[in-house]
Amino acid sequence: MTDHNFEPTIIGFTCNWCSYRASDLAGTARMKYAPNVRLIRLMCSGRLDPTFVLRALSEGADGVMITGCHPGECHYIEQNYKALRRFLLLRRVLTGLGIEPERVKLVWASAAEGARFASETTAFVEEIRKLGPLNWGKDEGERRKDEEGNKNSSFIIQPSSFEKEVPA
Amino acid sequence: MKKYLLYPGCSMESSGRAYRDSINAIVEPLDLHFEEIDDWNCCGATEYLGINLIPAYSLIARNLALAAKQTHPVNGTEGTRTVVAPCSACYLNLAKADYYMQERPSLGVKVNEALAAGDLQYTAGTLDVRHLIDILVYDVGLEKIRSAVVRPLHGLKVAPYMGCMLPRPDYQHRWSDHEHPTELDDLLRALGADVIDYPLTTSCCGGHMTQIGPETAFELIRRLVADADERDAQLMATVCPMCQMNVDAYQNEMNRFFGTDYHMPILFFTQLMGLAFGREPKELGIGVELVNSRNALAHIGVEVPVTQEPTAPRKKVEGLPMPRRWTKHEGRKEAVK
Amino acid sequence: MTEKVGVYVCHCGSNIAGTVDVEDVAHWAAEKLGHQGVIIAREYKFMCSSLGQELIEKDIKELGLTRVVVAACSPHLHEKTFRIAAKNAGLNPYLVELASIREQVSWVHSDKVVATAKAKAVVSGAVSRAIQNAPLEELKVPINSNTLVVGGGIAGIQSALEIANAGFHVYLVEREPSIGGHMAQFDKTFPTLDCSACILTPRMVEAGTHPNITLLTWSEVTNVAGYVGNFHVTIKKKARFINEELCTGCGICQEKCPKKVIDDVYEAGLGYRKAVYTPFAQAVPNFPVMDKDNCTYFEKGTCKACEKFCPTGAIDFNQQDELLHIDVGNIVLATGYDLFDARRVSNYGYGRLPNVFTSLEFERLSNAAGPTNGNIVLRDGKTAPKSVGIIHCVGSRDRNFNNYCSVICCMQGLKFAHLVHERTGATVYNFYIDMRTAYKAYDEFYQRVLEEGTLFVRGKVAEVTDAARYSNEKGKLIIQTEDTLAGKQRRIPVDMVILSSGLQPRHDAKEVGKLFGISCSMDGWFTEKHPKLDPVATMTEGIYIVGCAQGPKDIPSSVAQGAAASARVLDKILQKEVALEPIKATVNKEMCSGCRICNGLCPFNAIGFLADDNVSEINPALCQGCGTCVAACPAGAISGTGFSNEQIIAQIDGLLMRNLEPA
Amino acid sequence: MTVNGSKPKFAMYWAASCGGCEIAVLNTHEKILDVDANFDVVFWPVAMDAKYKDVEAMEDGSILLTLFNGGIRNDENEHLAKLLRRKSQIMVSFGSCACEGCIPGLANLSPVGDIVHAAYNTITTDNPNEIYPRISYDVPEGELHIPKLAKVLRPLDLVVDVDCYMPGCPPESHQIAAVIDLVIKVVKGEAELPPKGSVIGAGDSTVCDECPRARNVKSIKEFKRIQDIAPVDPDLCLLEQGIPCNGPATRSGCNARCPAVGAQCIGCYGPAEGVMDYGARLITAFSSVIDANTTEEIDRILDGIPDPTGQVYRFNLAGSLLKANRDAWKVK
Amino acid sequence: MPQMTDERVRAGLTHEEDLSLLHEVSMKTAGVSRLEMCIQCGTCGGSCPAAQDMDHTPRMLFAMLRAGMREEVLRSNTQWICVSCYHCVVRCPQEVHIADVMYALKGMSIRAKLYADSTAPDFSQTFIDMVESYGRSFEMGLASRHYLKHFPLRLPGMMPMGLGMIFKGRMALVPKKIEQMDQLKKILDRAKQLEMIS
Repeated sequence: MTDHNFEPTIIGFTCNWCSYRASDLAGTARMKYAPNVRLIRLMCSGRLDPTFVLRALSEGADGVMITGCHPGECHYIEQNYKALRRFLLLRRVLTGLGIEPERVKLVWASAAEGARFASETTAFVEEIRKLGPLNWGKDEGERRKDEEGNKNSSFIIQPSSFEKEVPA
Repeated sequence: MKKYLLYPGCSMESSGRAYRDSINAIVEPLDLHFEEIDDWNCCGATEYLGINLIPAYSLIARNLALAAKQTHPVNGTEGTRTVVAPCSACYLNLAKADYYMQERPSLGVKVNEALAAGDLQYTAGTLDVRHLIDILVYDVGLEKIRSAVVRPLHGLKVAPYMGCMLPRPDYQHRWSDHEHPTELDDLLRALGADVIDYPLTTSCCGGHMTQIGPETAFELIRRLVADADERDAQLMATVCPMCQMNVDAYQNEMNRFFGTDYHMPILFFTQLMGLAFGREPKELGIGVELVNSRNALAHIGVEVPVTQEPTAPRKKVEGLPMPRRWTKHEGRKEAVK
Repeated sequence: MTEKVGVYVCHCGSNIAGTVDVEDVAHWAAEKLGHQGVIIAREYKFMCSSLGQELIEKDIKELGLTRVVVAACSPHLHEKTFRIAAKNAGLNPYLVELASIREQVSWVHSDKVVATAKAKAVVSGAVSRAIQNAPLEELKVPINSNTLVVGGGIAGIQSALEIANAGFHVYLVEREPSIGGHMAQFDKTFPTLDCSACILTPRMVEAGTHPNITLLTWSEVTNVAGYVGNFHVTIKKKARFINEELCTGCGICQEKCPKKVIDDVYEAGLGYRKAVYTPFAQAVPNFPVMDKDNCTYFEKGTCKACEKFCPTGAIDFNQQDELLHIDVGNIVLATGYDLFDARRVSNYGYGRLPNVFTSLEFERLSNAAGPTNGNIVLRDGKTAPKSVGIIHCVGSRDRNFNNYCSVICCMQGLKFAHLVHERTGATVYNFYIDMRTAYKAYDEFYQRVLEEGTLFVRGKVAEVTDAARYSNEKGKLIIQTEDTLAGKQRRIPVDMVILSSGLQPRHDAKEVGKLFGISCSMDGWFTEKHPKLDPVATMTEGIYIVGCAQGPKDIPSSVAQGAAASARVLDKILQKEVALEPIKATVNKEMCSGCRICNGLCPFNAIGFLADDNVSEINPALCQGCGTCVAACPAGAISGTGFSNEQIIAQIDGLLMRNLEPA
Repeated sequence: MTVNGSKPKFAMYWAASCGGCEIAVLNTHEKILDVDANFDVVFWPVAMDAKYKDVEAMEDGSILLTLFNGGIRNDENEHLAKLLRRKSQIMVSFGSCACEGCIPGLANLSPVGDIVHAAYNTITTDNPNEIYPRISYDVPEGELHIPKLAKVLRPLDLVVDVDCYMPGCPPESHQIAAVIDLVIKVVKGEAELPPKGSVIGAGDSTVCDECPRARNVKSIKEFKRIQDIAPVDPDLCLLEQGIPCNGPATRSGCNARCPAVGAQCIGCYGPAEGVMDYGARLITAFSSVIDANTTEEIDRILDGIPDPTGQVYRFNLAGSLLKANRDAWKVK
Repeated sequence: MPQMTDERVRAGLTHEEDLSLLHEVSMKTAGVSRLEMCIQCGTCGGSCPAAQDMDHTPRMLFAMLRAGMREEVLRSNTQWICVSCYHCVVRCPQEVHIADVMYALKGMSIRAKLYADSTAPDFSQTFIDMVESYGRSFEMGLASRHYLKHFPLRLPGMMPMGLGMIFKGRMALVPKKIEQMDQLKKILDRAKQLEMIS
């Protein structure tokens, strides 16, 4: 069920030439969209290092939106294809890590598509809202459904006892 | 042996029986195996779509769901995901349902909800819906067909009539062209027939208008028959039972309506294939047409010198050169792009 | 804490302050980001005003700020403004960071609480990022004053002449044997009906004889290296099999050549040329070329008729392709268009029905120097048509083919109507969707053609057929359409149909774009830097696009663009040097292990490989700063200025408010 | 460095790992004699008998050097890690398990309950009554305990402070020998220990640096498993042949042992200097060589890597950003 | 539908603009209709083989849809004359799914009972009845029932053809029924419910 009280936090990566300008255009046109996305400007979607996505997710983002120029329209000729290739492999790896691949979305938006930028943003926020919060950074065991099937919890030490000892 | 799932369609059991007989006669020489979809139902033709959207597509989708169940190999037979429909209207309905269920997912969801009431389900895109002539030209290949010919149709002037629902709307880009496809021409030529340039090859036969607005239909039939006649065709070849029915069964009605006297027999292309493969007219259902083809078929079997295939432009051109003709190859390439 | 950060929150009148509590944002930044180094946070009505800028400059000087964060509008608007302010105060301009709280916050959200919270996050991200910013210096490179113009159509000719007349050298490269382009094929030009050859030929001759222009026809650019100011270009001069030193252009070789070939280029397939030929009488240069693929000698080893008859011994069957290497500072691309292949619209019957012609075919048909000497006749070569239908928008404004409007077809259709009317007296129909006759004297031309009695039918033609339905249609081409203004379907029998075919990007535009490092739009035209304010420049510094290479346009616009690009080139040449954005990638050679994964990623060929050291290297002048290689380096050996990993990671953490506690 | 006239003390411990690290130390052959000659080995369960209580009794900081291998999977591992940290002056995170989790770290993909369940209920386990061992058991001599499992495996430096990291599965013997030499020199005052947090016994670049194979600009249409290619070009970069080789992202130091003999690098030396997440580097490396522009085609090519997560995080999962919420290497 | 005001009627305005019409038709079209993209070029009207018998060309019908002329549109015979030849569909420069829009209009016309001539809707209904009772179409029953009702005078003229078809074995005298008729019924019943909801 969708938790309507849950406000997702989303990091958006935008291309300086298209999607960042599309967001500017959405602003100039006073289009209203969901406030949950915080944007980072890159020069190109090709600059998107998967580390950024992993970092965002590990530091509390519930989703990551990657935006770039439409295929064939890259300001740097073809680097958005490289972003696409990376994105597709990244999603597979995230799936393997137990993260819903829908949490990372790739959107093509040209500098003229302010409306599209706004609607895609809002749609993505809703998708993430449906998925619920991403609790990385919390203990792995808590996230998983291990509690129920686990008859031997005595085996397992509680996370609270698991603090790093810092030398005085 | 290549296996396909067969969706015969209702006409095959009655008005289009000759089509079915002639198909049965050609599968063996071409090494094809058609497995009929169990308990298939009517596709609704063009009627159901005009009344109710979801029931219409559910009706069609039941066939797709049944077919999808039969895609897997059974008892050592080969598996297949290709459904063959020899009737153009059936082909279009099945192909379109599959396509629209993908194009508009909400339709797919509702149709599946309806199917669930009958414990069925269908995932759009599971099947490949294709028409018989598509299989013959692109899977079997003209080469194989040509090599099966024992009685070339030399001297028989045939107007190739594709009809409209086969090459259009063609969401899957299967045909060389929407307006002047060459598949039927090529196939008939492979049988040795003299194929006339028939610009109305994809014009409409009137469809169900013979039933609800005969005057409209008669005019459409007239155009087809008159142009074929004008171009000295002895026979029309068709790929669709509805087209065959309209042009054949209503030709006399049409003649009476316009005060004309056309006699243009129309046969299924598979009947002509059967003849070329040396089968007897009777086993191909020849003779059940209302506009009989006796005179036209008298031309076959008679020793006629090999006629040159009309590859050159129709009218001899002096003066300015013509542009290169649009080839099928280019057509498909463009279409796929 | 090493950096001293100043945060400046702009009200932008009520643009920001109306939705964001700017005072709260400023107080919050000073309080919560103090440990990050924020020593001052101010809000002000208009930060971009001179008073606002002075405020920042004063703080930089008095408080010794080392980083400045301005929370205001989009960086695309005022980043430059604040960078200059910082520079004036002695701070490296790249240490200024903009946080967009107008376009990204106040204008797109309505809830003040939510908007204020988001503004804080955006500021927090900017502060974290700013701390990681590094001072950068712009790179200055000298400009080579030579220019390369690719394509010898009217746009390219114009561009070359402008630069050459200003006293700088131009290399004009043309793929065909002669310059002139499509314009040389036309008979008349709309709307004035000037003779095309009369106005074009003098320009061609001028370009051919200009002391500052090196004309390279029958040549193609095969490689482009380098960057603005310093391009190294390789040009393949295809073998002409004619010694240009010896050839006088007398034309005897073509006269004697026994091999007739359909001329698909200049005659649009409607006429013939010889295997050795100049495409047309006024060709510049006037040397013929030998078409190796069709020459009997090359095919069978005998003939050599041309060699026997050449009075100067200029035929040279042993000539080889030649590679020229030139250095230029700027490049103008004027590569033109291809005509839409009308055979694709099979319902119009081109290629199947003899008397359906394309626009280019008709241009040749109506041209006095064309295959029929200007007689407008059917394909039998003799019969004059009594009725002609001209179909607009063939392959244009059609999602089945090209979505865009080809711009010239309406006027071209009108021109054809006039010519047919004038030369044959035939009845002329024009079938159109919308008449687009914008620009000076164009609509007047429409009026004139109306006056001449041309019949206009508003309706996109459904089909052209030879299947006669009624007796008056026998032997004719029937144009079937809906007359949308009458609301009725019509069948109009005519003798001749002319398809006003649209324009398409050159079939090899994508490859050419790649060669020069520029991109194509969805439709395939070269992409300009800005569709309105910078229509002849491209995203790649030093590369300009003019004429139809940029999009469909008519002759006056092509000429205007040719001249415009020249002005931009001259501006660059006269500046003598150019500053490059300092957003660049660099390879840390210690960490690079030469895996060469980055080598294939750069479309600008900025990444080279030093085999001896087994490391990759980036040429900073070629690097456009996209950062793809930075993101791709598996060893983490490539770093990018302006958008470093540290900056972006810091911004992520900042946006997620992970920087509120001291580390 | 406090030596106090006597030989400095040396300890080595084996937590959640396979024991290969210990074998690697012994693989230094006669170099091990140098250890004996220069150190007083006070604790090394695999080589000598010593009790935990003996260590507990030692003075804090009295051991000069501890090589700690293995990740922290249970409370015993944790106790020993903290204990040895207190007693040691130099704590070396030794081997891939201690540094970044290694193979045992892949267990972090599954909830710990599942792991226990799997261990006692596989199809090869004859345990019809689902009997699990008890955590404690009273015997006449007192209560016996077995260690409790932690919910995830953590690299050593998430539990205690670490002075140096020495990667590898196991660290190459020649690198161990070099480190032993270095420490001896340090003890003798002839050299300085590298700054805290440094990686020792490894290079700064990646495996490609040491790989003898020829490399060109890469562009592949297909990923294949090495056994599916016949023959593998013996001189050409494996990635160029479509084999997902982890070499480009893996720290050098092993002399490219695997690719040199025709097997792809699997990444045991972990990320190169300064890299925040090892898997991300491999994701971008593999995707960068794909020659396709449509989602369908790219997906088809990626299907050639059947387990992408295992491929890019085989050794590094517990040390990755998402699975341990920390930088892979705490450097700089 | 909004009520006409007296002064508008006096001014000669005959219809109230029903701007929901276009959207409604779009929603009832099987695929994505793209109806709003029509540029009124007339390709459809020009292509239509039956345009001569239509009240309005398809293009005009689309203009009327936009103008919100609900009654006039649903009363038009255009959708009923459409022969589904798809010429307009493949030629349309805006890729409007014209044939499917026609199907949607037929359904709306039936529901609103606005069709001028009952021949076509009756034929469809008869056809569907056959399919719903047997699972297959039954040409003999269909043709006889339909002609009897709508073209009784033509029936004698059609007799030779009908007899010919029967004589040549091309018309079955008894319907063929599919085996799982109950399953098909369940599916269609559920589908009809869904149609009502949507």
